[in-house]
Amino acid sequence: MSDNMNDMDQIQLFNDQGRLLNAGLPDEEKALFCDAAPQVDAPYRGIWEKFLNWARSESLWILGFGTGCGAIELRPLMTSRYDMYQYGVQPRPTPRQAGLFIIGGYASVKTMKRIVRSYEQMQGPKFVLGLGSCTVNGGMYWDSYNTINRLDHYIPVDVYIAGCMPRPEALLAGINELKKLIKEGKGENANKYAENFEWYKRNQKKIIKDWNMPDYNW
Amino acid sequence: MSLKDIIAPFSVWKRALEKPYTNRKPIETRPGADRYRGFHQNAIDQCIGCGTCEEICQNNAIDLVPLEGKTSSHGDSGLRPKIDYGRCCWCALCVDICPTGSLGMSNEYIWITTDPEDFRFIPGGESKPWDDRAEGYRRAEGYDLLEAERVEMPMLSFEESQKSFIEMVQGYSKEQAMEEADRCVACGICIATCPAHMDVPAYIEAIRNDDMGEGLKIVYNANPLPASCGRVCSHACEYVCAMKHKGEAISIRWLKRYIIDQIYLGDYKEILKSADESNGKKIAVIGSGPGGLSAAYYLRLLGYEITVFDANEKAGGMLRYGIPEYRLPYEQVDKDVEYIRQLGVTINQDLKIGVDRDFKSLYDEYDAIFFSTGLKDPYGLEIAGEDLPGVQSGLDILDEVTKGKTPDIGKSVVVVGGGNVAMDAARTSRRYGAEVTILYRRREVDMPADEEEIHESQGEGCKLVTQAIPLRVEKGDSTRLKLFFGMAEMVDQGEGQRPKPVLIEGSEEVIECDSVITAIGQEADYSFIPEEIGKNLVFNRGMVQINEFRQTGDSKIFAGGDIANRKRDAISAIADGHSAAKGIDIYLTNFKEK
Amino acid sequence: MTEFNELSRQFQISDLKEQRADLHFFHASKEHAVAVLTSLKEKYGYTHLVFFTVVDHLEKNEFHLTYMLHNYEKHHDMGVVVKIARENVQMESIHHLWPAAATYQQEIREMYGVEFPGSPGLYENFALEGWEDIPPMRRDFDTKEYSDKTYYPRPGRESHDPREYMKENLYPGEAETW
Amino acid sequence: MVKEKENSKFPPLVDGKSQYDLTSGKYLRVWQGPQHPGITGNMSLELTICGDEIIDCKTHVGYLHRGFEKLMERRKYIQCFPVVCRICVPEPDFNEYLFAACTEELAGIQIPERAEWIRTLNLEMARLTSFLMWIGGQAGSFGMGTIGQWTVTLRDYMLDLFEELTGGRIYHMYMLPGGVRADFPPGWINKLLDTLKTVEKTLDDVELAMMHNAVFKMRAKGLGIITPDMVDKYGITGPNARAAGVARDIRKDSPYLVYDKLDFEIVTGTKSDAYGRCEVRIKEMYQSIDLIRQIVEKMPKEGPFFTKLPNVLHWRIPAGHTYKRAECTRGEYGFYVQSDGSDKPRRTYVRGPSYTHAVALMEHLAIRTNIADTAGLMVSLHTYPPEIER
Repeated sequence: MSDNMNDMDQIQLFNDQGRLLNAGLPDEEKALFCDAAPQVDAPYRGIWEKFLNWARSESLWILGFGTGCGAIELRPLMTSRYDMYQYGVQPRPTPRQAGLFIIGGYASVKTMKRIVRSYEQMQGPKFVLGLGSCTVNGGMYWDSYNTINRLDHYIPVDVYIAGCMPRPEALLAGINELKKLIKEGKGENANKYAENFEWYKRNQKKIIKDWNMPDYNW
Repeated sequence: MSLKDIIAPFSVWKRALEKPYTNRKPIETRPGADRYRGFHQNAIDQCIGCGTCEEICQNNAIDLVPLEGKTSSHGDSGLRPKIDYGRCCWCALCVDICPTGSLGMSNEYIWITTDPEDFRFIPGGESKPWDDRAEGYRRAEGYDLLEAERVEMPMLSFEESQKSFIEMVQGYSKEQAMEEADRCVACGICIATCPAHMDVPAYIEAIRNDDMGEGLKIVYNANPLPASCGRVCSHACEYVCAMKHKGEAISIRWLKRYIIDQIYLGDYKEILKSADESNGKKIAVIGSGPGGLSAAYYLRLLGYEITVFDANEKAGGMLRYGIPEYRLPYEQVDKDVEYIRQLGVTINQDLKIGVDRDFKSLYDEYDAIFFSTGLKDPYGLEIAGEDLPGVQSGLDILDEVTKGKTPDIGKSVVVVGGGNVAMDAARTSRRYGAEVTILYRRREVDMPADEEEIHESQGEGCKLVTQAIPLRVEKGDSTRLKLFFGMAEMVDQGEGQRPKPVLIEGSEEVIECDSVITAIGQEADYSFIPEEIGKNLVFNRGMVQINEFRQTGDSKIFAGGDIANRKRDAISAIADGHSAAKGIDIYLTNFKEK
Repeated sequence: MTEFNELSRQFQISDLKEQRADLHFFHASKEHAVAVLTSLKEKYGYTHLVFFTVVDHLEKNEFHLTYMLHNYEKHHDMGVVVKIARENVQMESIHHLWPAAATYQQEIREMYGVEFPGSPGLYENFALEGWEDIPPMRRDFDTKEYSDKTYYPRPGRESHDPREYMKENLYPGEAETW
Repeated sequence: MVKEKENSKFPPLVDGKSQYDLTSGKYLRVWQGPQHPGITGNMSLELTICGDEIIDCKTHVGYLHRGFEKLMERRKYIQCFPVVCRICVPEPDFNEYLFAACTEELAGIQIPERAEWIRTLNLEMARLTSFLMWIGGQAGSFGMGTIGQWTVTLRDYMLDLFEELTGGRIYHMYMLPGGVRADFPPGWINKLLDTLKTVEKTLDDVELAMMHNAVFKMRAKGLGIITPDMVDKYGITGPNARAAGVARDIRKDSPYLVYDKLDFEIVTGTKSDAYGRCEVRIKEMYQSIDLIRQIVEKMPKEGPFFTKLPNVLHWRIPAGHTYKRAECTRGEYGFYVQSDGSDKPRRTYVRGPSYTHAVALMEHLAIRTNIADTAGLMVSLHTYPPEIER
């Protein structure tokens, strides 16, 4: 987690007390938002954590945010033909209720800002599924001035699914893979985000030029 | 609002009785359609690594990488496509355009990973579950992005061609040349195979751009005899062309000829680079065939003073005296030679080294010597009666015709041999009205002559008898001679060896003819090299041994062409001349007297 | 083309070109463009603004503003091309003729930097947000270069040119082009 | 237009825009989208409300801006072909057709007759598929999730057909300059006709459950009225205009492909409100089914489907420019392609119908409607954001 970050070192995120600066907010709004950075939640011990992981994996609630073309294959999943409810998956309208964020392919800078905000608002443990080529290495829009190339530079990604677009079945297979990971206790990316918060935040701020939201939204 | 509006919605409750749409196990039960564009497959041995897939990919998803177990060889770059599924959009244009048809897509579509770096793989090179899947996207019949067939070359009909020495191949028009040039996928696989490593895709691109000057420049970078080469080159390039896997190779040779035909000799000066200032060093070139002229040209460009010595009346060597006019008109040889002469190369004709001038004096007078004297002495048949009048060598016939004499061949001719000289002699004889039979020891596929020469000779009415071994020649009754020959069978010689013809005992046949023309190969004559210098040179089965700079055992002497090169064609001799020029330059620039 | 002939008596327009029987293009001077559009709309029944966009001709240092109008009675399209120099470009707004034109003008301002004084919402973001470079649709903006330096393409890719690779492997020391 | 209420609590309108003072505390500004279940695709509305009534609306787009037009400047003509279909995700075929048609016109290529029929069939299937998706959204936005379950599943059956024909579910990449990529697979036509029967049957149920639903009628009638005089002003095309009684259909007015050989009438309505637009669209779905059947019947059964192109790796197209349009589900879809004689297009402009519908028109219609109705209004205009910002 180090490449070409030198030019970003001058961006200051914290003040002397280790609180977030929230530099993008107007002064009168600063008091309205929290200035704490995210914390790592240590897992519980033994069987209890296993039970929790089982419960988490069997009720994956998707955030209903169609960020890119991938959203089009989410819609059939919600219908009776594929019936994703049988896998314990259902869409939720708000980040507060959702645990799984499906990034539907490419993310333009403007959407990336909303993705970051929605992702941070989700409750941990939270998981991210990257759909298609675009989230891996830019995909079809590898040379576009307005889409990111690598999603894992901005938010941690649990599972990638190949395709453009991946079919609904591939999406389901991806969700099954994610369930397996969670049950094995490997779905720790919310903690990874908290641990490497500065790195992620600097990457995000490098591309999102008008940062007019709190440094950490929750 | 009516009552219907209240009741109607309830009527669809009937759907509750229908069979549910739900698929309980979608992942397992729904394979991709037969045409589904899923993950890539590549028949790795069929692929030649031409990189056309990389060229057409708009996502920059394909890299060409070396693959273990694959090495570069003629017609195969040794590279294989590696696809980045962080870029791919599954459009299958790479599958559509693949000239070899090795690339395809399976109908597999599920690939999940936690590590994004996994999504790069060499289809066919790394084992994947979908490698052997038969279903999946393939280019459909009736849809093709490349043209498999070449533009037909306008040619004289055989009835017409066998009546005169008019050039048979008439050359492309502008439209035809552009259309043919358009077929090229510009992979550059041919460059390695061309002995002179001409930049073929670049001059083909010049044709597409209709920029003949640029084309001429590119051609002359590696080949100073293009007017000749564009007609009679053995075109090794066309045998490895990527398009040959799809259909017919690009007519590389005739496209080169097209460029040269478009430009007058007088305009060459303005287009091509002129020779450097003279650097005072003198070099002797013996033989004005393609090897000698090529060395002379490139050395002259570097500023050396070149003197060429040639035993014949006119320059060009075998191009002029060994190839009949209907394949290579003399004015085309003149065009090539004339430009080299204009550049300041002195060519002394009718001067035979070892007879008119001593080799030793050249050795002492010049800074370096390049000789490329070619193979002039034909092999004999070594059968009884071969010294009867009427038995003559093919080369002599061709030589006589070039010199304007009418050869004495009579009304019926038997040509013995299967090489280009045999074909040329046969077809030349046809043009003097003789009935021609060609005898060859092996099968037709074994014939060393160019395919089109064999085809055209038959088209012009030459009869081909294969697996026929001449036994003896006798004086004929009604005709001048009688040739007895036996039939042969092909005996397998084990792997890697070509089968050998063995005479079938007792099978004897006879042809009555006026002439027997032998064309079974030639050997070199080194008698002009005096013993004291010759002892430094190493000879190996009649050939001079040389290093990569075409330098012989005597560091001052360089050699090339048929006497040093097993390929024995004009383009190899030209490449030799080019390399020798480079070698001589290095030798003279870096050489210090010990 | 009667419309063109009649208009050309009044306005500086030129270069009528028939692309199809139902599609013509002509050039109009910058000063007369809006007047031409107005009479096309009011007098000749070209009531539908199909689109309005810009083509950048960098090597001629020109922007070609292209207005496409459609006549529903005759089912005919008329493309009006206005050439203007690329520096400090300003053009009269046409939002008074078609309210929807304001959106086109907003986008053009963002993508090409052409100003339309008076057009509502001209300086608001359209597709981009926080854009700091030169307007991206201009031809002197290199999108690949920008993407490479901004969005970290995944490293570790390497490709070989077949001809170079074969040269290295098959004839490394031999004579080549001088 | 909603009638101006007496003694209105609303601020005065000037040029169709409300004059209000946010600091007065009377008004509230809320964002709907981009992360909102009531929004189509990825876009957002910035609403200023008074109570739960909207007094000002501003559309924000650009969340899906990928810079297609810029990317196509860097790509050869054949390389643009896989790119264009991504411009509109739910209905990619019109992009493919229009780009191919523009390229063919500029290059002077005539495609085989059968290819034209296959293209028409493909476009009509795309229309039906897209409408099936839309109807789910329209019903869902008024709380009728069941209909979405039916029609999106039907759409999936259509996608299965597309998959078998073209090799792709969403992005078909089938119509390329020169024709189409493949012929029908064996038995496909029968499958298509069977699926059409299923669609027709469900559509009848949709009419009962939706169009004759008292709740839907009450909410949709009078919502977002488009009057005929607004049509040219806002550049409104397609069913949105036709519902207002403006009989304009590009398939009829300037026929492309083989539409002149097909028998159909322009569907028009009497009043373009959300309900009227639904009626027109459902009629057009039946019409589309009918057209597909006609095509299957009338098309030549044999023949080439692709014309030989010059080598696409260095295909140069003579300088020139053209504009082609087609009637897609939302209205006029158009491509403007300019060639400068090189192997890459100099400029490609995509005219999506949502461009005017979702921005200027939506901003106008949303005023004085209810927050709860914005989703329904938005869907009734049938806008797809990716074609707006491209």
